[in-house]
Parts: sequence; C-alpha cells; structure tokens
Amino acid sequence: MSHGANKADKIKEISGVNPLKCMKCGKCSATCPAFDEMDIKPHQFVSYVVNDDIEALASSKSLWKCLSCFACIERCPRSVQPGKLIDAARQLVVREKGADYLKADEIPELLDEELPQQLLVSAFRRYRR
Amino acid sequence: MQRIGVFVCHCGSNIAATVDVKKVVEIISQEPSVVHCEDYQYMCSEAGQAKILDAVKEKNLSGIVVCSCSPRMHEGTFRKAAERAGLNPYMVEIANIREHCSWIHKDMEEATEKAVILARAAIAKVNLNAPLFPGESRVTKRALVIGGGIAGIQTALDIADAGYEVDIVEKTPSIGGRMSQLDKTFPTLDCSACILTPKMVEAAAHEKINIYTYSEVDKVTGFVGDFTVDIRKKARSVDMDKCTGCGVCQEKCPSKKTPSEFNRGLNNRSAIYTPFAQAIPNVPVIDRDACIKFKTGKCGLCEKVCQAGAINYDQVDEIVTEKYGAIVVATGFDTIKLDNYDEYAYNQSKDVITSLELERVMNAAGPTKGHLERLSDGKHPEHIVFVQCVGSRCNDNRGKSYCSKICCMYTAKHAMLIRDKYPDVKVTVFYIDVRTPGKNFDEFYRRAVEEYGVNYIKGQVGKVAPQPDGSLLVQASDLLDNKQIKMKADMVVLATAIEPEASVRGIATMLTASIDTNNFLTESHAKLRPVESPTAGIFLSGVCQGPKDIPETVAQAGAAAVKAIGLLAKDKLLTNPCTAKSDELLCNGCSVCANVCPYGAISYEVVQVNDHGIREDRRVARVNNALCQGCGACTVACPSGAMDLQGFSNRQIIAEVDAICR
Amino acid sequence: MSMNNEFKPKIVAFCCNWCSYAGADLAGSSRLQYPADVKIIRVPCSCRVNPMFILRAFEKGADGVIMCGCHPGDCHYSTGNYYARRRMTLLFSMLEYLGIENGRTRVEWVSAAEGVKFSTTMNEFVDKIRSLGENVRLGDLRCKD
Amino acid sequence: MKYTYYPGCTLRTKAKDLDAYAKASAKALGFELEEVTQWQCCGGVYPLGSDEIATKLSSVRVLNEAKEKGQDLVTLCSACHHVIKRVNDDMKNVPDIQSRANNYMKLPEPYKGETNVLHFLEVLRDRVGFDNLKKMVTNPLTGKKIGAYYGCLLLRPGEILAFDNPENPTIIEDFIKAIGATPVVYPYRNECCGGYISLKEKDMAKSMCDTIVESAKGFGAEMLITACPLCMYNLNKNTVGDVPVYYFTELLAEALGVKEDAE
Repeated sequence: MSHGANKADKIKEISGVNPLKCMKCGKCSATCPAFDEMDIKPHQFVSYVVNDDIEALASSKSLWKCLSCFACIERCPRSVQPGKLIDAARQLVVREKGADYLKADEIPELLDEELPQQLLVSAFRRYRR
Repeated sequence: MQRIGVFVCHCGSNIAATVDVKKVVEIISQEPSVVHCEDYQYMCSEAGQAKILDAVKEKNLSGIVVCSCSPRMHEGTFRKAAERAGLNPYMVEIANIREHCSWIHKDMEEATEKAVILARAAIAKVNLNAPLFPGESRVTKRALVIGGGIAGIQTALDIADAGYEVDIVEKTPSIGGRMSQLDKTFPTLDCSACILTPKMVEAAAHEKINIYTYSEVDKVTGFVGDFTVDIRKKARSVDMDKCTGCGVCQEKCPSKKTPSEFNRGLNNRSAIYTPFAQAIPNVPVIDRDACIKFKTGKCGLCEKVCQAGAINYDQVDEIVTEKYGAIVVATGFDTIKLDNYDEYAYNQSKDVITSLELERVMNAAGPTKGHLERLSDGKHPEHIVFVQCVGSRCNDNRGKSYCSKICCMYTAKHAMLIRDKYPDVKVTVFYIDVRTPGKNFDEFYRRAVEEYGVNYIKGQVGKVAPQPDGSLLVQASDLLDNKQIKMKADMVVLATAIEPEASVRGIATMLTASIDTNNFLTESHAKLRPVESPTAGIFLSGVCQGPKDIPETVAQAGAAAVKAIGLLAKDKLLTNPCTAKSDELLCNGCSVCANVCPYGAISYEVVQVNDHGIREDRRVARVNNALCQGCGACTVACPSGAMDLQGFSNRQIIAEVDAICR
Repeated sequence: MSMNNEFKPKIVAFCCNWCSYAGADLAGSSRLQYPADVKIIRVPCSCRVNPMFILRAFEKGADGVIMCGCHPGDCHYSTGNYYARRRMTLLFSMLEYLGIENGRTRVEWVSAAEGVKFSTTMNEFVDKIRSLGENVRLGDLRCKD
Repeated sequence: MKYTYYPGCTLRTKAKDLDAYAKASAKALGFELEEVTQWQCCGGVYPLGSDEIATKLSSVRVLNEAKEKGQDLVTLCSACHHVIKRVNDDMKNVPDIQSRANNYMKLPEPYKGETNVLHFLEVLRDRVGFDNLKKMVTNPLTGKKIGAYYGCLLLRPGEILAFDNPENPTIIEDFIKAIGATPVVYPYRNECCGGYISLKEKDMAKSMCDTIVESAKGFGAEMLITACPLCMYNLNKNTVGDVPVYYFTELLAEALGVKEDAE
C-alpha cells in the first residue's frame, strides 16, 4: 500500500493537481467526449488517486482513451482538472513500465497517405516513453 | 511605576493545551512593576472577574493585564470589572494569547515563549497607561434604511413600530425588491405578491416611515448616533404630488423598446414606466436614456395625455440632507452574469434561462402572462432540465466560492409548480448535493420527488447544445449510474449564483463598513453579532450580509431593527476616549494635522502659553473630542511631535515594540 | 540542525484594529498556523504607524516589520490607509538605502474576513525573513546582551 | 511588418497548403512571415507532466529567437500554437521551469517569456483588423455558408491561451464575415475531433467527427474551415464526407485573389 501511496504522490506531483479540491460534482464526466470508452470515468480518477488505488488506474484502458481535449480542465468548477491526472497517470505507466501502448512495429499498418505528422508525433508522445 | 496585576486565562483547554500557563505566571511574576500574577480557568467568568476585584483591593493595583482571548471578545468585560474594582477602565490591557498564540501554534515551548512576550508587551503598555474619561455624544432619533426590498421594508416597519422615524432609500422607482419579482415562495407556495404587497402598503402608509424611491445615498459623514447623509432624489420627471397613477402616459408612450428590468429583460417597457402594477409609489418615472423627448426634443406625448399635468421634463436631481442615529444596510442581491458559462448556451439560446427569469415566466404579470412556454418560439415545452450550482461553489475564477443557499429550495419549488400545473411536462434536475436545512424544507423537496415525480439526477451538465430543430441537447453525468446522459430538452433553467447588489461596494465605502472579498458586508462577529457591522451604528439586514432566503431575511431584518432601536432608545452615547491630544507647548500651529483629519476635528486657537517662563501668544491645534474618532493620522503627520493619541500613545507603542524585540 | 540553533527571527506586525487585527483573530479561530516569530501590535489604524516605530523596531533588533491595514478604499477612517501607504513607500525606500533589504519590510491589506490571507501572508513573510537571515543593519549594539 | 514564423512539422509535409496559402495571403496583406532559422518539432503535445523540461526546450528555442529579433512569433497549426503558447506562459510565470530551462539553454540572456505568441488568426484580428481585411478582399465569397471548426487546442485552457471565449468563440466567424461569406454557428465547433486517437481507435474518432459534421450540416453549413491539420484529417477521413473541409488560409487566399500564387 505504501508503494501505492508513493505513486499517488508522484501523480499529484507530475500533474500539479490537488485531488482533494474535488467536490464530486461530475462535470468532468458530463463533459468528456470519450466517456463511453472509459472503464474508469474521469470523475473516478480523482477518487482513485485520493484512495491511493494506483494499480487499478495504471491498468485502466481509460489512460489510452483520453483525448487530452481539455474539456474537463476548462469546465471543472473546482480547478481540479482531472485531465491532468489522467495525463500524469499515463506518464507514470510509460515511464516506469516501459509499457508502451503503441509498438513501433504496429505503426506501418496504421498509416495512410494523408495522415499528418502531427498525429504520429502526438500519439508517440502520449503512448510511449 | 504602576502596580500591575497580571491574570493568565486557561480558557479551559483553548489556551492551556498549548501554552504552559503556570510557566507564564512564573516568568511574568518576576517582571518589574508586576505585583500580582495568577492564572485561572476562565477569567471571563464571574469567579474570574472576582479575582481581579480581590487583587485590586488586596494589592492596591493601579493597572491590569489580562492574558486571554482577543480584546475584540472581552476587553469590555475586563474594563467593566476594573471599574467595579474602583480602577479607571482604561488601565486594562489585554495580551491576546488565544487567537494570536495558542490557536495558531502547536509547539508548547514556542507558544509559551510567545505568550510571555505578548504579556510583557501589554505590561510595558500598561506602565504608560493613564486614566481616560469618555465624553458624551447625542443620538439623533431617526434611522436610515438603505434598500427597499423585503429586508429593508421589514426593518423599517419594526423600527417605526417602536416609535422612531425611519427613512427608506430605494434606488429603483418602487419598493419591493427581488421578492416582488418572485412568483411563489417556498416552502408553502404562497404567492409572493400576496404576502409582500400588504407590507409595502403598510410601510408606505406608516406615519413614521418616509420612503425615497428612485433615490440613492450620495454622501455619509458623522458617526454612530450622529450621521449626516445626503440623499440624491433622482429626477423622476413626474410630479409625485400631482400624478394620480392612471397609467395613460405609459400606454401612449411611443418608445417601448427598453428591456424591462423588472422582467429581467425578457420583454420591453415604455420609456415612462412604473416597474410593475403594484408599484409603490404608483408614480412612473421617465427613463431619460430611452425617452424620445429627452433624446431628440420632439414627442412630449406623455405631457399631452397627462390629465393631472404631472409631467415635468425640467425636474432636476434634488439633494436632501438628513441626520440619522443609526443606518441599516439592506441592499440585497442580483444573479451573477453568465458570460463565463457559455457551455450552458445561455447567450446562444433564448430557451436557456436563469431561475429568476423563470419566476417571471411563471408569473401572471410576466412576459408570457404566466404561461409556461419557450421564449424562442412560444411552444409548450415537453421536457425542462434544471441545472444546480451554476456559478456557486467554484474556485475557478469563473464563479463564486460560496453556496448561494436558496437554489436547492427554489428549484424544488419550480419543479413542483411546473409538474402541478402541467402534468405533461417532464422535469429533470441535475444536482451535486440537495441542501435543504430549514423547517419543512427537506419535506418540501421530498414532495417534489415523491408526489410530483420530479426526476432528480446526481450529476452535472457539461454542455447544452442547441439543435437545428430548436430543441436543446443536454449532455450530463449520472454519477449514481456512472453514465453519461444525452437528453433532449425544450428549456434549460440555470440555478444561477447570487451576489451582492453591485451598489453595495460604494455604500460600504461611504459608511466605512467592512466588506469581504465577495462584496458581502462583514458582521461584527460571525456568531454573536451577526447583524451589526464592526462600524458602530451600522446594521445589516438581508442578503447584503450573506445568502439567505425570505424567512431568514425577515428574521435578520427584525434583529437589525432591534439593534437599531436599542441605539435610538439611548439619549446619550459614551464616546471613545482614545482621541488625539495636542501638546500646546510643542505645537507650532502648522495645520498639517488638520489637513489629514478625516473628521474636521482639529481647529486652531490662539492661546497664551508659558514656555519655560516665557509667556507668549501662540496659534495651536485643538482637538474636538466629540468629533475625533481616534485614527491617529494626525499624530504621524505632526512634524513637531505635539500630537499624540490617548490610549495608543507614541511612548506606549514604542514600549510594546521594545518589549517584543527585547 | 538542532532546533536550538535555528534562526528565530523577531518579527513585528502592526495591525489595524478594524480589518487586519480582526483578520488575525479569524486566522486564529480558524486555526490557520503561522510561525510564532510574528508578534502583533494593535493600532487603531494603519495611519497610526509612525515610521519611527519601525525604525525603533529595527534598532532594537527586529529582523522584519510588516504593517497590515484595511484594503484601500475600505479604511474604517476612510483615508487612513492611503496615508499609511504613502508613508511606508517612502520609509521602505529609505530603509533600503540604509541597507535594510526591501524584503524585511512589507505592507499588506488584510480585511476582517481574510483569515486565510493573514496566515498565508505571515508564512510568506517569515519565510522571506528566514531566507534573508538576521538583520545586522541599524541594530543598536548597546541593545545587545 | 515582419513576424517570426514557426511552421511546424506537418506544414512542411502533409499540410503544405495551410502554409503556402498563409504566406501568399500575408504578402497580399502587407506583412511577412520570416521562418525561424533552425526549428525542431514542438512535440505536438504540451508536456504531460509538470516536471518535464526537455520537451519544452524546442519551444523555448523558437521563442528566444523571436525575442532576439524583437518580433512577435506567429504560428498556424493549432497544436504548435497550443504548445508554444503554454510553454511561453510557463517561462513567464513558473519560476522553477524558467530557471531549469535557462540552465539547459545557456542563452546569452535568460529567456523569461518576453515573446508575444500570436496565431495567424490573431494577426488578422488584432493587427490587420477584420475591417481592413474586408476592404482588401477582392473576391468575396458571397453566399457561402461556412461553419468554423475550432477544435480544442486553440481555445483551451482558456486562461492561458486567451485566444477567444473558449465556450462561445467568434474569431473564425468574424473572419468568415470579413471574407464575405456567411458564418454558420453550431454548438460542437469547440468540441474535440478525436485528435490522435484516430490512430488506434478509429471508431471513437468517427463518432466524434460525425457529431460535429452533422451538427454543422444541420445548421446549414456547406463547408467547414479549420486551422489544424489533424482536425482536417479526422474530419475528412472519419466522416461520410459530403461536407468539405478547408484550411481557413485557403479561403483567405481565394478571397484575396492570390490563390494561384500559392499554387
């Protein structure tokens, strides 16, 4: 558990977010365009961090579904900004485990002619170390 | 050298848990000039005060230091005790070892050390204290109430019923305030006008009440018991004495494009208007910004149709100067602007409205004559979504940090009224928490759910998207189901945060009444003096002090009235003796002090002085103790060091500095 | 580092009776911690603070002096804090000239409702003074033990 | 008037149009975009952890070059704009990042966020002025009903990007009016297109793009314009494409009559 607690602290540090500011209004989950694809919902991210349950977060598929569109960050009335927690959790996973969500050898088949560089760069930055 | 007694209070465990009280006594006993030192559980208790009396008698004390809570709590208590013991009450000083020490420190050694230093500073000060004697000032037996809403009306009625004259100053053309805009009230669903209008009429008819509508407070001078106030009666352009209130002018007025303030801009009014049918006084005003006569010089139709000859385009603002003993602020609230909340599409869709706008829509005198309909196309809605906490409970620079307190209840009311009158309309409420403390309040909310079938969903709305077909798509969370919902609605009602009426800021400045970061007026003590401003003679009524509903407002209005009556009932007030005093031997008559004095308390006179045997006539400053409020601005401005402040003298403060830096 | 050797600054805070002293009381009743190094002197208004008091404090070994008053426009005596502000601006620049760093002096407006601000301000100020270390200028050597 | 210009990776490859039309238009409007001498990719994503420094350095380098030239920095791609503007804010307001970044960079003079970062649209609004732009239009796109697609990166976080009202923006609508066409306002113009997610989760991106395009179409839009190559890709690729999507610079060049110059 102490290991989990350390990780929770790391997430708070990376994200710069204080999850205790959350008043559990659910506006993040109301606003999230990727909500239906997520197993752990944006508002739950906050309580998982508060409760030090980082293992569950780390294995959540939500990490890879968040679009980083900042809608929850923009609309959060308490400045908790759950999107930053998700970004930080994803960072923790790719930094520590080397568990890249995007493998180099799967890229060629994902490409098409018009695909802009920007997309690849963004995906690399989010999915990989 | 004084003979000082020091009393160290435990305040139960409030002080004693962090400050080693016995050790403080032990150290302080050694201080020169301290002839008595003891500790006690509760110094403010009867027994604690008795200890002061006993010690003064036994040890022949000339000064007292109490190490206890803030002087703002019990300075008065201990001064009275000293007086009973035969000492001058101003020979008492308080060392604040609770709020400024035990409550903010955890380490006992540190806190004890600090308590000793604070006690030493107080001892150093008392050593230089001199007996002071308050003067007397008169009380003008008349009260001013600023704001003519339910809070102001109730306060005025209560003061007037006690037999004192009261003036109400209301900036809009009619008294009635926000309550007059409401359709029904919770938790009993009385019609708001039905319970408010009788009070308005009573106030207008009361022989002790004088109402200035369409008027503002321009200037306030003076102090408790003796305020002088300039009231600006804005030019109404209608003669109050001649007008019969027939209303023909309003019908005939060709300029009818000004958004009605009373109907929250949902429809328009004429340039000459009374805000609503039951307005008091029932005398219209001409809005000069909208009036064609004032804009172009042509028209003048209202003058032509007025049988009573009451229209007067040449009227000018009039300043009335009155004296008051007490002032009650009852300036009320407004809803916040929603420009920062465009995710709810308030500015994009006419069918997204605030709750206060819904009151007007539901009201028979409102823009839709009380029919529930969409403001965009007049269609009967099938589904209405309510969103709670819009702009309340935020810390994001967009909204307010506080709970607006009334929204949960009025939303339940709205939902219930809609379901009652239009059972075919579906009503959904998105809430974060439902807060219903209050008599019969939770029962009221439960009725909305259980009897009227209002669908309460725990979650928030993230976006309201207007659809091409004119409906609204509401995207929200359902936290208990862990789902994101997209539902079609015909209207969305936003429970918009309330904030103090914007004019309160200027009024507070004029009254030198303190105000918090949200522009709510600060009460003297959050729990024990909730209707008094820290500025003597200023009282608080209604939402200007904090969010509250009608029953609470009326209760507070009565409490503010009682406090004002308590003041007006006195013939004389004791003045603060901590006033400035000029040493005529040092004064060179330069006038610098008079220039910085905000009260005009300093004048000059020529006196014969004996300066080391030389007699000469000199121009010297003289402080009027009745006017001086004891700020001390003059004492620092004085270049020759002649001016000093009694009770906070240069030597006293320097002694405190020395004791702290020792 | 042992606790005993730790630098414990002497800090004098002048607080006006109407706003800042009440703000300090609120910080207390809300249990908002700040270091015990701060000792408060109550004055009726910030305009009562004579520059002489501040000089005296430094002379007697204070490491920092902070003055708190009502927010501009909210002075209980209408204009007192404006005078105070002007006086302190002049005094602080003169003090800097004498070698007393600007960080050792501060003016802050704290209302009666701002307990949090009072405590944050004091924490910041104490941190600042700790980083500046002991005040050696202007101290009257005769005052030393 | 000269601006330092940062094109970014995509504008050199798949989104050459966005760049070429902008340059031609700038010339017609009387300002010059002077490309940063040696630029690297901005990273496409604002660093995900507040503790990251290395990934911010590319932006700092660009910002510092503009500062040394005494020019404002202009961007076109939404992602570059987002990243550079936010890094600039860090350099201005976050002392820790400022000092760490400067320690790495070893610049002759430390960079402290002095550069003004402008999106090309902001240049049009705040420097050229939409009223002036309107006067310079030779070939107004009269009668065209155009939906602005903002996406998320240009607008959020609103406090830092300070580009427009993040929930009800008007800058592209005003631009559309200036080039003589009719803006179509629809509620999803500031909702995400799916962004990079379309690489691995095509269905997600598709449903999001469908919502956007359907809404725009519903309100009568005949075409959409955007400033972002990734939005462009997603809107084209992931919807049943009967609403064409253009870069705003293409319509600008067309309205100014310089489209051929660019091609």
